Amino acid sequence: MDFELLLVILVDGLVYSSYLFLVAVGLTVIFGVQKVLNVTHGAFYAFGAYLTAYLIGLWAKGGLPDAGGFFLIFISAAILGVVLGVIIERGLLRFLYDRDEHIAVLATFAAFLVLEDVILLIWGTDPYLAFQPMSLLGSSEIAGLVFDNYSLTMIVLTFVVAFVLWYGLNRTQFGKILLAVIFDREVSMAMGINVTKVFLITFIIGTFLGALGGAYHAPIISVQPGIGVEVIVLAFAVVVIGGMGSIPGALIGAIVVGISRAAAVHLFPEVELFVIYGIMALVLIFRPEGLFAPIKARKI
Amino acid sequence: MNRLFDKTFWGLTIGLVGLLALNFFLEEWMRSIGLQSLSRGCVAIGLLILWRTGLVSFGHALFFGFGAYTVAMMQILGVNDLFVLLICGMATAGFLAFFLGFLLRKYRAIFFALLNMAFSMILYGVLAKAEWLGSTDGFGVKQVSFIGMTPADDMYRPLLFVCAAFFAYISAVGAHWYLKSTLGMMTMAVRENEIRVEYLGYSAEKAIHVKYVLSGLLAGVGGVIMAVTVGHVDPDSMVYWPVSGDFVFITILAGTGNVGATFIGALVYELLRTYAFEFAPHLWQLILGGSLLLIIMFLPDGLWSIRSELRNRRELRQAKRDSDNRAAEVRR
Amino acid sequence: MTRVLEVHDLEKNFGGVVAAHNINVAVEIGETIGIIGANGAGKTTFVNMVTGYLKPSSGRIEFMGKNVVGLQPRDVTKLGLCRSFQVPQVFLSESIFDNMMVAYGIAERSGLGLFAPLHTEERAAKVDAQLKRYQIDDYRDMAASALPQGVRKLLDIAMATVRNPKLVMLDEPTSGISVEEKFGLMDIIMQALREEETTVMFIEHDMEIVERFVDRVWAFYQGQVICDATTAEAMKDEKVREFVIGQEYHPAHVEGGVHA
Amino acid sequence: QTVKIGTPTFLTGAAAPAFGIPAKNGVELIVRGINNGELPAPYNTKGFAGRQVEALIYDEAGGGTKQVTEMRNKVQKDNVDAIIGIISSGTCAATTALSEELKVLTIQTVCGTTRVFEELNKDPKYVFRTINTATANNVSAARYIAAKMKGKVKGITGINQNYAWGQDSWRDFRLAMATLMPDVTATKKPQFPKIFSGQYGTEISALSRAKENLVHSSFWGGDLEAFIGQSSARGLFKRKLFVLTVGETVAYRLGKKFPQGIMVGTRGPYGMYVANDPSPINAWFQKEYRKAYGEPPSQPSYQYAQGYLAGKFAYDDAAKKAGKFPTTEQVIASLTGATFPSFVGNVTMGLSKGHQIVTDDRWGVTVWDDKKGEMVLEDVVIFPPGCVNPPNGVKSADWLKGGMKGAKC
Amino acid sequence: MLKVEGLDVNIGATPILRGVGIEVPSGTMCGLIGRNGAGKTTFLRAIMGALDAQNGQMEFDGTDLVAAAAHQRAHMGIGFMPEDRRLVPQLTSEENIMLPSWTTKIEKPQERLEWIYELMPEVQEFRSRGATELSGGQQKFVAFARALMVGTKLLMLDEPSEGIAPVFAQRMVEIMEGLKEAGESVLVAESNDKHIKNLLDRIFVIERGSIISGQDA
Ligand SMILES: Nc1ncnc2c1ncn2[C@@H]1O[C@H](COP(=O)(O)OP(=O)(O)OP(=O)(O)O)[C@@H](O)[C@H]1O
Ligand SMILES: Nc1ncnc2c1ncn2[C@@H]1O[C@H](COP(=O)(O)OP(=O)(O)OP(=O)(O)O)[C@@H](O)[C@H]1O
Ligand SMILES: [Mg+2]
Ligand SMILES: [Mg+2]
Repeated sequence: MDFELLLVILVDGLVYSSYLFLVAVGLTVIFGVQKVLNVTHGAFYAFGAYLTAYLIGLWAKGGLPDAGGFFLIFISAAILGVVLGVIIERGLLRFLYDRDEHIAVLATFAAFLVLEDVILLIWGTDPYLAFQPMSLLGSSEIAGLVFDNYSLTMIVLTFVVAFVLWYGLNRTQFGKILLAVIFDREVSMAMGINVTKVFLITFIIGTFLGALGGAYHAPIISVQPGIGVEVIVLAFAVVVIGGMGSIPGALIGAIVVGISRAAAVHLFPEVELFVIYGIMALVLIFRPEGLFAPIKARKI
Repeated sequence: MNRLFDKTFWGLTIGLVGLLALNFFLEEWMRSIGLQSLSRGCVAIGLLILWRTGLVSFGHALFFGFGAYTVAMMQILGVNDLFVLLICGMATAGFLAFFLGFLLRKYRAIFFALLNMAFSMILYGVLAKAEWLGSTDGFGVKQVSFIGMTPADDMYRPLLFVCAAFFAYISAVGAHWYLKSTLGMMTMAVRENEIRVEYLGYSAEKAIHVKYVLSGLLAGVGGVIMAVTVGHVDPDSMVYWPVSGDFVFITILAGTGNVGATFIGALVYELLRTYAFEFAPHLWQLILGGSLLLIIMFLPDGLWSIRSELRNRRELRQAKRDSDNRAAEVRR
Repeated sequence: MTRVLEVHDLEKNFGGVVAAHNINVAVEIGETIGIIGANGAGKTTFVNMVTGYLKPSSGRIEFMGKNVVGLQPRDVTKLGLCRSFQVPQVFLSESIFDNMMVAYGIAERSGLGLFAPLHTEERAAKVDAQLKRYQIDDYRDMAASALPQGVRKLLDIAMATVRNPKLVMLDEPTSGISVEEKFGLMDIIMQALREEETTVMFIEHDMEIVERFVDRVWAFYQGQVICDATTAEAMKDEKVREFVIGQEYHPAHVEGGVHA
Repeated sequence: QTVKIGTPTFLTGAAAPAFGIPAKNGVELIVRGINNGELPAPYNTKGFAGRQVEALIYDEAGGGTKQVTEMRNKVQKDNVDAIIGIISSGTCAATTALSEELKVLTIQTVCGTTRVFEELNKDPKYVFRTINTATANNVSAARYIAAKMKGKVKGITGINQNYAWGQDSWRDFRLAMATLMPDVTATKKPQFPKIFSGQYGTEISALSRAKENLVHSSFWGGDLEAFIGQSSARGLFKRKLFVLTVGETVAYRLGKKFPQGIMVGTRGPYGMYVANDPSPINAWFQKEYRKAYGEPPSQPSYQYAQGYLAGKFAYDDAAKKAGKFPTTEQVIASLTGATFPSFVGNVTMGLSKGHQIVTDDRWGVTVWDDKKGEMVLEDVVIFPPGCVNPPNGVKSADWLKGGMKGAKC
Repeated sequence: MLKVEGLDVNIGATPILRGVGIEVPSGTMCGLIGRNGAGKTTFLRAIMGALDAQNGQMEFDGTDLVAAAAHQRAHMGIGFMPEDRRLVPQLTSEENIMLPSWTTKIEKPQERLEWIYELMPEVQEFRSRGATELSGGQQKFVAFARALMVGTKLLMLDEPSEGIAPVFAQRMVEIMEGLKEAGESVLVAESNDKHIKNLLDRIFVIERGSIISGQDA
């Protein structure tokens, strides 16, 4: 096999992996802490994309420099993280922590349906385009092919996000406090941890990450109704492959899927559609809890 | 034996008789709503069995779709009798559940739910992609015969309704009896404590497997009814994940208290959707989602909890009356 | 053949922790064995291995002459080796009655019989009799989650014995039970089990209970059996005193029936 | 008394922006025109056969099976007199039998699958379609390439969405090319990404590396916009020739960002291809549409409006013949095989026993018009109906495989 | 120090505690003794804010506990050892012990840790072992130490000697003796007061959710 093709598969694969990771990581963070499989994640993604595209549109209309787009991406995600995060966590999730985990999934599914239509009410059905940041960065040539630099920055962003989260969870006190909260809320409270605050903060972080996924993709896609639905299923798959609640798991899962998919597209386009579910089924057969399974407490 | 013929059994039987009587008066669009409710109700019973075990499937559209597609494929092969189609649909869905069961019985909680979804998505992918399976367009389903009989045009759908009502009735009674059997009571046992089940000498996984196959069979029945009712099968409305979501929605709406309630839940869902669609053509998701949220928040055990709520209130009132009486007696 | 259980060279490690090392013990029919040992000595692990919940790193376990290593708990249970748990394993949201019904249903049925209705008059009568024997019939219709700890323990044990096992292993039957109740509870259990002629083995921290109900003692320390002797001998054993009982134990007080 | 018309179109989901909403706009405009008698002759009378038209627009999202239920509800519960609309081929395929069963006049307006009249409903009575099949679209694309790009095209490859529309489009195009340019090879590895995936980096790499130099795509809407954005950034349009069979759906919106020198199609005389056509009905439509919605009408607006024109023609004609408000049967009789005036000249229900329209099809290449500030087309070729459709009674697939015999070009 | 009056607590719809009132004066060791299911755990959990009080007052050091959020207890210097230990499995023993010091402003936590290790040298032995690698009894010691870390003013222990081998139980008592000498206020819930009887200054007997007697030992 020729070396160029391998290189192209690697680059394409990593770009797609970055996409998957950014889309999935917020989901895994929230699941890891709150034990809620948050379907509204898809709506966070959509909101992120819409707000960014909308703001970039306004920005461009105002004749401001294109570079501001990058600033808007992070601002949008941050605003949404706080606003949506607080609304959903305070308004919905906190009533569900004591209930069955399936109920929480369904409640967030319902909230997702509602949010989808809220997007429709705010932004209408017209698609939004915000290519400016992508055009700004130009392109480079790798292995005889042109790649846009914007997609390549996504790879960098992915590793930055993954590292920051991993460090935060494993090497900081906040991370260890989170572990305690994850394990047992009542005891955590008894140990002086403000669980309500911790939940709110993680949910805001998770929402921010979901919105960031959408915001960062806004410049390369057409932002239109329905983009959230596609994302949820993909994100679920990645998270399940990696082990639910595990950040390194989400990263490895995304990379495995991304590269396999790239190889499939180049070599056997027919199987592209099945790559992700095929990998998911395989992983689960051999490692039922995903690649990175959480530690369990003893039962008897 | 009269433990089998309990209140629920008679309730279901009365329901069946009522439906058959109603059949004479229904307008055609209502009959269609009824047929679809019966179909989705069957699937939801399957989910109820799993739910009582503490398992929720976000992918039962897989078996539903298998049942439905079996009808279409068998018709291509020239089989056209409803009863044969039903048996085939159940068989294919059941076999699929049987094989997948070997893997899925190892999973619990959210993993079970998601893995089911993954499998349904794989089937969705195959159907949407394979041209010989109709791709996204799917297949049309022709009118069926009933044990060789082909009724007159205006009798066709009423007769179909009668059959569907019977299938649903048998499914519901069967499921109800099953839930009362030793194996059925194990639903609760497995949900509550698998370690204890193992140490009582039965494999929790095996118990789950049986339930999984049953729920697959029931979803197959639902799929067959749906395919014949609608006259068309396609992947988007038969196996895509929101379809599975609808089934779970119905299960929540109805509550897991009683198999009969499931059909009421399915009917309510069907009406809700029809009217949401009519009155808010582009905001119907908001209405459906909003109702689901309200149910989860305020009727945690579904419609069935209205009943228990009423009963509680009655009992409270009764208790109050009793104590008042007693107080009165004492005073006297 | 009078041996119910024979264990040869049993070993078990969890990572670096040695939970069982070189365990060689045997139980005769009709005996009552008490397992004592400090926390973390490997008592529960031993029971877990014998009943198939954990697979030993190496070694052989023979129950009624049959090697049971590698069998699942359910298979071991069917052979007639049952157990109760340190933390009672019951169906929390169901009533005691239904707990027992299911237990009997599973024990008595197999194959297609499992599809027959669970509730039969006959079985209900049996359940009620068993509840009476364990003196928990007062709680018949209470959800297991609302039961006092002691009753829950009894239920756990009652559920463990529905198959009329040849050997039952009870993991700390009296832990979390108040002093006043302990003896009464053990009386109930032992009497019920003796009626069925069951061989009993239980883990216990309270030496007074051990003294009173047990023929032979195994003392565990760091995964090893440091003493396998009659109760009286074991209580005098140097190592047992050092690692398990401590200095507090004064037999004289027990005989007096009061404690300091 | 009114004539109630059920109109399914995508109000939610990803097909709404490119198809559903423009279609809905077209319907609202044409219904207004019809009800007020604003349209130029011969449609300058009010309503359908004198009765006001009431359009019940409903959502087409959710798959064919769901649409069967919705149509049944519209007919049996809301008592609509006819159905005019339908975008997705899946919906057309799913509902065609139902239309016959319910005996409801149904004019399908956008869907292109040949299966409707060639497999599912070979003897149609109540179902009509007022748009060319997808086959015509791809055949005319191939004819355009054969006519204009001989020697330039070395091989064809494709990127199409992985569902019936994309699969059919690629197959028809490949077959037509094989007949018209037999020495041009077709790839063995066409790309079929999942619909609505939005992220095409890998596919773009694969297409860039492909040795074939012409890319066929039936992408539409958001997928197409994303694909164009990503491909532009990666210089794909500089490397390859492109034929976008329904590219017009996004050309107006993208404006200058839409690449130039690309072949785009509209599946007939609609949208960009007729933007400057002076026929009175078309001029009215262009003017009023731009006035009402602030943008030019694209193909779905035209196609839905054309369905309503067919409806008006049939009702009016049947009323004239009957001397009173017509029955559905009479309306059907009037529409079957009819030739009626549409936006740019007459169109004919020429195929499938008079139930399937045949129109001309047009192809050209995009170029930016600075003066108008709009993308326009140059080098346009108009292919007459007989040139891109099979003769009456011949199945499209057989016709394509048999080398398109009997075509009248 | 801790003063509770007329406390009613329900779990779900079931009333569990009815009008419970106790007082733990500063520097004393009090016992809450009752059979299984009497409501000891419920009472302690209610004080910790894990269960809502239907009625009644709870006051600690002059602060109203009913109004305070659950996590505030630790900040006030109340340490709690739950009945079933509940150590965080991913953390080591020492991290488990240090956990409360990360969120509350304990002065010189390192010194306090040293003091705890002095009090219970056995815990120091497995300080770096993961919580899952400990047996039930070992975990109990760690949970005890963890409670001690925050419990600068009041320590509440739920059945410290349950399921503990006699050697360990003795150690537990010795440790508590040490605490008593150090002047800590302690509230111990036990169904079995055999080990600790001699240590207690005051004994409250609880039965079926009500205090039936409360007297100085
Ligand atoms: N699943 C497990 N994973 C890791 N270590 C374990 C596991 N089970 C037991 N251990 C370790 O094995 C040793 C023995 O544990 P075991 O539970 O058998 O003790 P025990 O004698 O029953 O103690 P106790 O009286 O406290 O119940 C302990 O050090 C424990 O930490
Ligand atoms: N979730 C619950 N639902 C209903 N009743 C409950 C629940 N939890 C506890 N109870 C009941 O509350 C009462 C008091 O329980 P609690 O745990 O406080 O007792 P305790 O004195 O700590 O007993 P133990 O010595 O067994 O720990 C018991 O009768 C118990 O059955
Ligand atoms: Mg133990
Ligand atoms: Mg307690």
